[in-house]
Amino acid sequence: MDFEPKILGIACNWCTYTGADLAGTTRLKYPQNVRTVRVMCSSRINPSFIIRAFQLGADGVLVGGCHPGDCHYGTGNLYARRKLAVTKKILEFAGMEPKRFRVEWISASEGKKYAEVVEEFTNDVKALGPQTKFKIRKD
Amino acid sequence: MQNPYIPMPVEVTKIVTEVETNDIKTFRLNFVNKEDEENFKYLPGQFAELSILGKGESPIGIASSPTQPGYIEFTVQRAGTLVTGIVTTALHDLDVGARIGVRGPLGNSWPIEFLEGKNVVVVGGGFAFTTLRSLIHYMLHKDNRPRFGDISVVYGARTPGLLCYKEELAAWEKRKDIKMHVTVDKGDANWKGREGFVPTVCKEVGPSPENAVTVICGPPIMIRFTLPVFFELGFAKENILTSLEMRMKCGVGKCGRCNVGHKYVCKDGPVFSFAELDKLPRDF
Amino acid sequence: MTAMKKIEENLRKEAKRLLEGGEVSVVLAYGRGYDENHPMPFAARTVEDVDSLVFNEYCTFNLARYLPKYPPKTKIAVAVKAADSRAVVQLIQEEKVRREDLVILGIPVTGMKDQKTGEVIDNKTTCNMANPVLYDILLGDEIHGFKGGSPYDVLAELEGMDHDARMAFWKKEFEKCIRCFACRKACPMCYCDPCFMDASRPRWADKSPTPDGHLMYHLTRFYHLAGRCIDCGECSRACPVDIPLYLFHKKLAKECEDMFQQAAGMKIEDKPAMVNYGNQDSDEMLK
Amino acid sequence: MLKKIALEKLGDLVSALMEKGPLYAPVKGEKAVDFQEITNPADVILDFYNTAMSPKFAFFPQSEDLIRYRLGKEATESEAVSLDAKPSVILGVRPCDAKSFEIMDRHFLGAGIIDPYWNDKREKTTIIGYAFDPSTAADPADFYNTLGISASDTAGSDIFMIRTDKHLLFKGITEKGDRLLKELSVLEAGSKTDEKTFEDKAKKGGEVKTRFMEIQDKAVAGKLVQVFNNKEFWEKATAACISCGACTFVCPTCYCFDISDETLFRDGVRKRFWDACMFTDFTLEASGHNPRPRIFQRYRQKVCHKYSYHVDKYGCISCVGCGRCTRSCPVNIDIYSIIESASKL
Repeated sequence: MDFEPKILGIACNWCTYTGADLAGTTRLKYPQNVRTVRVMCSSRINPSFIIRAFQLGADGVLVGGCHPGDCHYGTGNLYARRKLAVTKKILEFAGMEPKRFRVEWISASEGKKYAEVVEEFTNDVKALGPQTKFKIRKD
Repeated sequence: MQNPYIPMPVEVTKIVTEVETNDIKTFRLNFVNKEDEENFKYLPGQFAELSILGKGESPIGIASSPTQPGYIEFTVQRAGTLVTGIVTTALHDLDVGARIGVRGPLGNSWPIEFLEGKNVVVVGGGFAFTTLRSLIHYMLHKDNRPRFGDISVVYGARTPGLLCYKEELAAWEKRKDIKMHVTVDKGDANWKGREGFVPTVCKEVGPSPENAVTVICGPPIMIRFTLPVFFELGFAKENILTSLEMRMKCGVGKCGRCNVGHKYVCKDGPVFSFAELDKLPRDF
Repeated sequence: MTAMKKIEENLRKEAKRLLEGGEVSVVLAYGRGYDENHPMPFAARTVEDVDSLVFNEYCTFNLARYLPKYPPKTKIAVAVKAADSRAVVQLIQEEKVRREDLVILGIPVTGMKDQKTGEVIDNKTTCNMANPVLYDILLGDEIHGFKGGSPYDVLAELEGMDHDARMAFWKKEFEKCIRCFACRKACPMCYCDPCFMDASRPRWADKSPTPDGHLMYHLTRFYHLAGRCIDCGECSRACPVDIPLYLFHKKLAKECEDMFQQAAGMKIEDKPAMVNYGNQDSDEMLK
Repeated sequence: MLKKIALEKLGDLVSALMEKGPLYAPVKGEKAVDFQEITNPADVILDFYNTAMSPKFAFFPQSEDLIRYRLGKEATESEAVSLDAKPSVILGVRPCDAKSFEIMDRHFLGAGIIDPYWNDKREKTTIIGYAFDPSTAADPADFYNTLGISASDTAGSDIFMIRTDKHLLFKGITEKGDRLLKELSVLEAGSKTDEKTFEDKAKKGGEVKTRFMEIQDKAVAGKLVQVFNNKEFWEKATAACISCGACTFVCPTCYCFDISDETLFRDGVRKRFWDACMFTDFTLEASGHNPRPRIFQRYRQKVCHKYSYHVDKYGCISCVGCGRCTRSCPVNIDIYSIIESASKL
């Protein structure tokens, strides 16, 4: 059987989540591997969420926010960019494959971009295989 | 050998919300196994660890009396800071029929033999009335009542809505063999009882220290102001008893966190007289 | 007289003057421990206490750690080496201490030694600077022309590894952790109360020492110190089981410097990097 | 009973012990030496001063499962973890650490309640003590002499091991020890000369000097009660303390633990694990009240617990002077100096 990765999506309420909605309503086809959690702003994401997701068995984490400058709250995603950049460096230096974590700016009108990003990311994660580095093992 | 860390299964059979703020509830628990019930022999003043798997354990004073066979009761206040309060919150979310665990009985009890033949003054404040309720039930039981002298109770809460066990208080008021002095800091439109702080009421009631023992439980601030009243009335420190509160985990004197001096509150306490407390380091 | 002895003498002289004149109510410096190689952090409060002050190459502690616990408006003199002074600057940036409450006694020094191993720590576990970045009084002569390589040289080996090897490396190191929290308690920047590890709602990591909990604890702590860690290396020296935490902190400090063009604790006027954003920030950093 | 084996045959002995069950022995890590379960006989080393962590983990592991459970929609299934420690051996326990087991016994097996987890492992484990090398000076942090322990004290060991130039000598101290010695066919019987050597070496161990002060259990316990309220003293003595748990975790006689439930999805374990009186939340009550919010109060608790309360409750000081707390303290607080200055007050 093919490996179907489990991917956690964390999407900002105002842009990416709405963009994902648009991808759905315009009937774009994209893989179903992403399970999305909505947050009010990408800057609400605590890097521990991402570490925890990997610990609980996520094969990849995709974060979506508004384009810099378009944040609903003005500057939220500018802070988020710094936070997520550091998170990425942490994951990489700890030994996680950097391709398992991706941040994309997707606006409410970019349903097509959303579908493309999900497809591309799913394929990337698929190629990497199951994530075992952080996953909590019960034994 | 009995493993002291493994709880016994119990079922929640009744939940009573005691106060209008909804954060104090009394849980009635029935043992699932008959032999556990028989082994669970306790006296008023003892406590037990209530255990919810997945959440943890919390030490709670037993609010029922051994003279009420068939079940045990615990009155629990929902606590909560960022760091604490998981178990009490989970308890408050329980419904009748839920299965939890109980470990105990633990600790010492109110010294029944010491109290026998003496007049007993019970002083309680707010939610800390639980093991006092157990004691009152125990003393009022018809088999036990003759063993004790006069019983008087001073019980206070901030408002009428914050008094626990309202029905029982009313029933006790009607009895002749117990003198009740229920008071609130501030009454409301429907409150016909006494108004005033517990220390003031104690002064007014003015129990005689002659052959009498005071049993006192309440928030630290109440105890601090009530103690001088009893000293003034002539009570000796040996005859003023209280129940200490400390963070506990194991309940059997092993985990080491509840010690005050060389005493473990969970095992050598929680009941101490103020004379005993005087000998211990001020570390509680 | 050696440079160290001279610093010790100046330290006593200045401490005495400050306490006598009532300029400060406490001098945070170093005192005698149970032997020469094991001095202790020491808070001198009276002129008599001053005789107990010492300074030698084993006085590695970062005294900035003690600053936030004093109530505001307490006048404090604090002895700082280069990295420690950066910690003070960072604490001022984060409004944990006030510049006007401090008399900073700068110690220009190199060649400090690890108490356990006796190794010189300059660029290995600390930021490899010789002179404090901020001080009111300098206790020794400013050091010129000190070179000892970049503080990030020690990263080369780990950076050269592939991801799997690095994961294996950290797993092995974290496995040693006993959760004594010495790293967090020794750190001048770890002043949160309660720490995320103590919070029970949510419970971020297992309370008991499990490898998964260790991973969560350390990675999150690294994140919390990103852009704030001033590379004093105190966490690694405090660790009773010798986990090289400094390597991760150094890596993040290096990356943050690259990405945000700002090193932690260099200037009082700076805003801490992680509560700020810059016009020059680009999506490149997310790649 | 005295037995011996040539030094170069240590590997054979280790293999023989490994056949009996899990063997814990000192292994060299990157920096420090520590007890580990041996998988390769060549890992065992005997050239070490003392381990960084104490051997208490063998009976009181840092984390121990009590109950396993599975949360269901309707009911929670649970099962108590059974006590089934395998008979094991700890090789190379220094005299001060061996003594610590006796002190811990008083707590875990005393005061009316027997701790089943400690008891189970304790009964099934044989301890092979190992004398400090009398030709090496004691570490400046050590003060086991103060607690009446010598570098070749056999108390607490089942078998006591002394190294000579070419041999390892083993003397059975307890019945359990004798039994094991009898079973080990790789050992040769010791001669009269060997016995003499053993005695001589043991005597030499008595000459190793650590830091020393005259203390009497009852006197120091009483003194600390007097000093208890001297806030100034405690604040000054513990001013450097950062309230981490390093000292208590490395200590062979610290036994405080916490119990917590840990669930992953639906499966979980109730565990007990080491806790430290130095942590802020150690005594934090559900109400938010904390009887020991200040660092000096917590450190005072630690010192008084070891040197005063333990004497009152169990009749002995709960410290063996192994010096670990001092060595591992990030800020070099020295409990010996604190006791010393407290006694002088």
